Amino acid sequence: MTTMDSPAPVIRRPQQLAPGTVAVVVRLGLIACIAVLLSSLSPTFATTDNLLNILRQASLLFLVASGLTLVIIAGGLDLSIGANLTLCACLSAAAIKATSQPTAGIAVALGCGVLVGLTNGVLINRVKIPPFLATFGMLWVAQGIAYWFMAGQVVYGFSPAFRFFGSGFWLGVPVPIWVMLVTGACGVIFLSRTTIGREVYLMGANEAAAVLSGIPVARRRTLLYMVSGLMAGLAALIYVARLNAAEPGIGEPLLLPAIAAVLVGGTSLFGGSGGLFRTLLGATILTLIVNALNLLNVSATWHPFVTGAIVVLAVLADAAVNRGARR
Amino acid sequence: MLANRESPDGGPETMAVRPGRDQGTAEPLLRLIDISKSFPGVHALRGVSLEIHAGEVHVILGQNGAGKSSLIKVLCGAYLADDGVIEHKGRRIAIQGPADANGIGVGVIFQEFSLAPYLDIAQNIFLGRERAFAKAGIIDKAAMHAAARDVLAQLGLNYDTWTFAADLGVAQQQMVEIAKALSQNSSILVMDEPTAAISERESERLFEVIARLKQRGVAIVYISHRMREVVALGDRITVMRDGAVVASYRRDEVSPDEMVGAMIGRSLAGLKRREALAAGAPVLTVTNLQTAKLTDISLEIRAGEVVGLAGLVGSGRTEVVRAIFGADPLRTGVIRLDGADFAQRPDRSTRAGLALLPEDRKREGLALPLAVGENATAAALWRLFRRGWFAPSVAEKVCRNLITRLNIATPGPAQFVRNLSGGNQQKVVLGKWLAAGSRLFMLDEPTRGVDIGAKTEIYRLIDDLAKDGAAVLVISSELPELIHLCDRAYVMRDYRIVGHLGRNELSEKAILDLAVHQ
Amino acid sequence: MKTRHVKHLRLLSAALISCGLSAAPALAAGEVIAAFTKNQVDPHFEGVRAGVEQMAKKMNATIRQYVPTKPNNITEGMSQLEDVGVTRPNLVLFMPIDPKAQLPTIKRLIESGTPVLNYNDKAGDAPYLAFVGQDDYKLGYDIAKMLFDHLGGKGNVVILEGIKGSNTGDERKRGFDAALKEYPNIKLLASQPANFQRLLGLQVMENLIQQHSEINGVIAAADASALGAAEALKAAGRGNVAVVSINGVPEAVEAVKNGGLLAIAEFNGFKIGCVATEIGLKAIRGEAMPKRVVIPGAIITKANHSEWLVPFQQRTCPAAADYAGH
Amino acid sequence: MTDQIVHAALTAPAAALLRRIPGVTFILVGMIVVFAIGNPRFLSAVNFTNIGLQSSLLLMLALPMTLIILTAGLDLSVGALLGLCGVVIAELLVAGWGLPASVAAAMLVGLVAGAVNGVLVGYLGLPAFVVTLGTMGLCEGLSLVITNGDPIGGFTPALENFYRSTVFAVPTPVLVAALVYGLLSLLLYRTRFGNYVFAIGGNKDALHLAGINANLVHTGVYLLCSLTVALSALLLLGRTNSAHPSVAVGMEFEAIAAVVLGGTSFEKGQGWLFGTVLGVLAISVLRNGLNVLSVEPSLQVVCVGLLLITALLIDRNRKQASQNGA
Repeated sequence: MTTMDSPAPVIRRPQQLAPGTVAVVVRLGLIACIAVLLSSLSPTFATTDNLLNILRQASLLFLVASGLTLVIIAGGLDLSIGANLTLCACLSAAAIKATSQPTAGIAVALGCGVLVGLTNGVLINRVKIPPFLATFGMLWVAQGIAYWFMAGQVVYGFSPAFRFFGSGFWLGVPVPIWVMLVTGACGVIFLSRTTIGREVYLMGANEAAAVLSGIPVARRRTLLYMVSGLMAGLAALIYVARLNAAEPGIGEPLLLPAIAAVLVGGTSLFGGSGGLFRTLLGATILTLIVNALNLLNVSATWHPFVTGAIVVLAVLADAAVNRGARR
Repeated sequence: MLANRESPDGGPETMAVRPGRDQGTAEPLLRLIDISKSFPGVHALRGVSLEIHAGEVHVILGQNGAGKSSLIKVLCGAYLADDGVIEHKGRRIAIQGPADANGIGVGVIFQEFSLAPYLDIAQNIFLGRERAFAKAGIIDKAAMHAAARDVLAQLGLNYDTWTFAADLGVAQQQMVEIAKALSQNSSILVMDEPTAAISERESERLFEVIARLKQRGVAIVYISHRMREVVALGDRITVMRDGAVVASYRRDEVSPDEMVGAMIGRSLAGLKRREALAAGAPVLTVTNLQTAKLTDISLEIRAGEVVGLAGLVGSGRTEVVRAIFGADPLRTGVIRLDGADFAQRPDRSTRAGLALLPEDRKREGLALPLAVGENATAAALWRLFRRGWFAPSVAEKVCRNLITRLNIATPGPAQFVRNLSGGNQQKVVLGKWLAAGSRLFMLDEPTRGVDIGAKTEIYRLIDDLAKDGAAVLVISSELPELIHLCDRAYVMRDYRIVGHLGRNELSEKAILDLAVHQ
Repeated sequence: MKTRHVKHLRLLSAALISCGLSAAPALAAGEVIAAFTKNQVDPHFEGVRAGVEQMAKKMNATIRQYVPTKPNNITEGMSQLEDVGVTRPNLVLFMPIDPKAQLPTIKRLIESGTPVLNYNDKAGDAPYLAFVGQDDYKLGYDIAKMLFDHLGGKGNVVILEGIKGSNTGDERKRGFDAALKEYPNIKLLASQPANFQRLLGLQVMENLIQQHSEINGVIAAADASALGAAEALKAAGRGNVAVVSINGVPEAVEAVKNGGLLAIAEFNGFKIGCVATEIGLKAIRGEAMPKRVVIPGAIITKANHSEWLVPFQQRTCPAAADYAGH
Repeated sequence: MTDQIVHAALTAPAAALLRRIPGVTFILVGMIVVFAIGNPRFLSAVNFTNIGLQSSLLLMLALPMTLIILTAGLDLSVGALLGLCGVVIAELLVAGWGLPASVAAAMLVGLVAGAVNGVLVGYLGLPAFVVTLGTMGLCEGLSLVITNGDPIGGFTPALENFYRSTVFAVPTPVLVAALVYGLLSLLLYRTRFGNYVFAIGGNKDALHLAGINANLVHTGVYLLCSLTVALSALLLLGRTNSAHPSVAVGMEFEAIAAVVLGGTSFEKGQGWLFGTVLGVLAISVLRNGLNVLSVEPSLQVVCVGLLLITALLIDRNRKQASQNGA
């Protein structure tokens, strides 16, 4: 029923900032505040090494969260990213070991990720299973295949050429950070400068309207789940290269932090709003907080609590901003 | 104020307004004085005064967007009036929420259904009033279903009260909605177009019930734009236009023509029936189309034609355009555009030049959280940016052109579309298809919830489209609108096309005779 | 519509039956042993499973493996114990995920007449056939001491703990602390949980590196965390920091060989699996067996590492008699 | 829905009745047949007890979750809250508060969590997923902080004795879950509150227009869920005999899966409380049966995923079939 959604009263600020801009500014401000506070409290915080360290940890989280961000903007959800990452990592590591060709591993990781994403897309589009359950089911399937494939072993020891992606430096900056910046930039361009990117927002904001505007929503959705899988595959490569090993427990602990990074960044689960730069900020904030707690010698048992609090605060703040914008 | 329309010149001054004419004969049950309500961009109600008497049917007459629905919402507590006074039995009261309205005995039969899909009929009828059947908090289901059957029996209905609302057809849902309102034993019963979706037989039952209620002293506010019902039922008739009361009569002192005159008003009086154009080649031909619901639909629309698709709410009109557009799967049938087959999928249809303006603008037409610009180019991205690269500057230019061409009242493309008035929102949906360069426009209730100003502009636009050689299919529940706009019309009943009316055969009576099962 | 259902059901049951059949043991003569491990992630448990399988094959018994679907999931581990009670194997080899939680269930299993042998982790006080495992406290103590001696009795160290509340993790930590007390010039900079995980080991170490400019040694409660920490140290250009751990899975031993890790206290899942199976089987076949077998753990260094480089499947089970009496 | 099925059973043809039954029922029956063939002991009384015990806790979470999903929401915090309430009770028992006071404290914790979820979702209209994800983090974090990561044991054995007791050979936890089912179905199908739950998911505005404080009812559903979870902590403590901060994390996903398996939809307030019982049983029977048949551990993981997908696939096909047949 539409009777209750009474239009808001006639107040309009002339130079109103878009809520999206406000969200980004607030987050940048928060990061700046924490940074200022920490550098006054701990001399080691503001060192280049520490900042690069934070960014490198954030970059791994960002990569997992980036595909998820696209899916969430389009109004979906992907719970399979963690297990997908595990599966990609295990298969690609085995492929590299078997062929001693890093390229084989890269192909396997990306291919496997895309395939899992495609399956998600088909389950959601064709079988009409809600994304929550389709991807939850795939989580178990992918995890199970990874267990079966690895049979309790760890695949380890890779060539320096491959490990460069995870632990190398380029121009003094760790490669994962470059990967984050490049994929982030590609993603931002994809979302803002391609028609498909614009369609992602439309279908997230109102799927029925998007369908009736001639947007091939089902195909776009499959594409996004495939991109989400692709990013899981890419993240898997970076993880394997970084850890120099692949084991079947690698991805599962990453799911909830990735969702948290998206939400803390300010992408709404209602769909239709958000962006990759915000997820980058979200990942940075979460990493920064843990780093801060460590530097301040706060016990590690507090980390989940603080993370939970940050998620709640971010959601409340965005709700307040959006309410303000609606008036 | 976003609205840039000039207010309709002088309606209230020139028409015979006789409010409170019978004052003194009886104390009204409910009196509304100078009620006003505005939303961003539109004054929904401007100083509306109304008297509702016990034992009378007070018909409120007006076109789409005249303010009838807003008035009801104020009455039932869904909207809070910005200004004005409400008196109940001479005592000043405030209606601040549905509970207040219930407190003074206002019951409403909504046009948009207020049923919960997975509650059964009995539970829906007594939603919010279960206490009557509860012992120690536990509902006596048998008693509740018996009571529900009693209420339905008053309407001559024999529904299985255990059926979920979700499993009912539109007409049945409407009847349950009526039963729900009846069961409240309201002293003031508001009915918002209760016959829009039901058959003649069911309507007759309803009128009998209304007569009985009148005898019991219930005050009835009946909203309709069907002249036959107005004449048959109304003791008192108030005509609204553009958010204001323009005339108020007793039944015996007014002719239908006079009422139509008041309803349409000067602003539309100059707008005579659309001139027929020479029809061109067939643009759309549909042969023996069949879907899960529809049977045997065949129709043809030619270039330069405006064709109507009439029928009661729930007769399958929306399903036809959805099927043509490819939004619902076909079972059998051939749909040709310019004589050629095309894939029945919304994205292909869009590229082939079809346009669909959906019935429910907010749910299916617009992405409300997004801006005007994003919505206006939603259907045209493929056309504007053929290589897939999006250029904000191009999109903005296209959108600004549309804003000018359609006279959309908005500060700019960046404005959120939810902050626009209904009429301007509808223009954005239309603009979406203009930008897409469509040639066949299927418009499902194009003027629903739209004010008079925007309505005229939409009529003019439809005329322009036809003149430019586009084909237009219009669905409307408002028969004068269909007659005004269309060169000819198909009439539907029970998911079939039951008749075709040429330009000279088109009349309210002819349409209703076909649409309503005799 | 109906035929479609039937088709679905048929497909499903076919799938399930084939699952069941492929997993059902070949009807070999001999006893059925249910072997519990904690997860499918840590190679240590793969070592245990390999040892159990090899010895069972040798002694003509059949093994059924039980591992929770979610790593170290307590409630799942309990359900599996209950379910094993239904299948009534001849012998249960049991390691607790959480001794407190699982003790009552295991007691009822024993009461119902199923012999249970406790291996790998101590599982509280119950009438087990025997305990076969290693002394986690001593492993922790030995490896910490080895590191401190290597550092010349002075320097800054950090500890990467295991999962809090697990017997293994807590005992090892106790061993580290005991050794620490004996070396007054060794300064403990930080002790943080790394949950036996590689990624956590890496990230905790990355953060500790930022915090502390001088770290001389790292003690990790398990190989995975140690390997993660070693990666972090290497990436930060502090490859000279001595890292020690406990376990000795082939990957870590290779790191010892390459100098990535200084030393490992041997916690040998393969041997535990072999010996536990042998003792358990012999006990239910009526031989008198020791109640408690503690397999000593060597310190694996560059000098003696080659024995542990062999993959589990290619190793040969030791005889239980070698360890009886320890 | 129960009413509708009973009513259909009395009045409608069998086909209509069949259409109302969720697809998981067929899978459940199929699994029971397959498992019984695979191992006849699957049908033993002991195993039924196992399935009952293993289902009861999940059922305690999934039943109130059904109500939340009927309001088109979901609650991710139940697992973490269950852990937190367990920790609170255990901690206070150890501190000597006595059982009633400790349980009251846990109820208070549940009340606060439910109120936070309920107000943010019901009154502010925030997405339930996000809100409850946040409270999940808070609850899990809080229990870690309270326990410092260590499990708490050594409190009164009364809880375990209660958990292990039976009434006429039926385990008490099963009776407790049945009681909760009875109460909730009374609440859902025979009270005003129940009607409003369906109405919130189906048409919240209609409820509002009927003069009901729909937001309050909406909040009440979350409160009800959290309070049930707080009480369930007693079963958890009885089962695990100790309190672990993160023992139940992840159970929320299984609870949600069980609800949806049972035919409750995320939209329109469509659902069936008894379906949730079937969904929980399907998950428990699958896990139990795979254990009883000793299916390869990694295959067990895959099977859980396949169960979810297959059940929804069947429902989808039946829905399509019935639409096409209509």
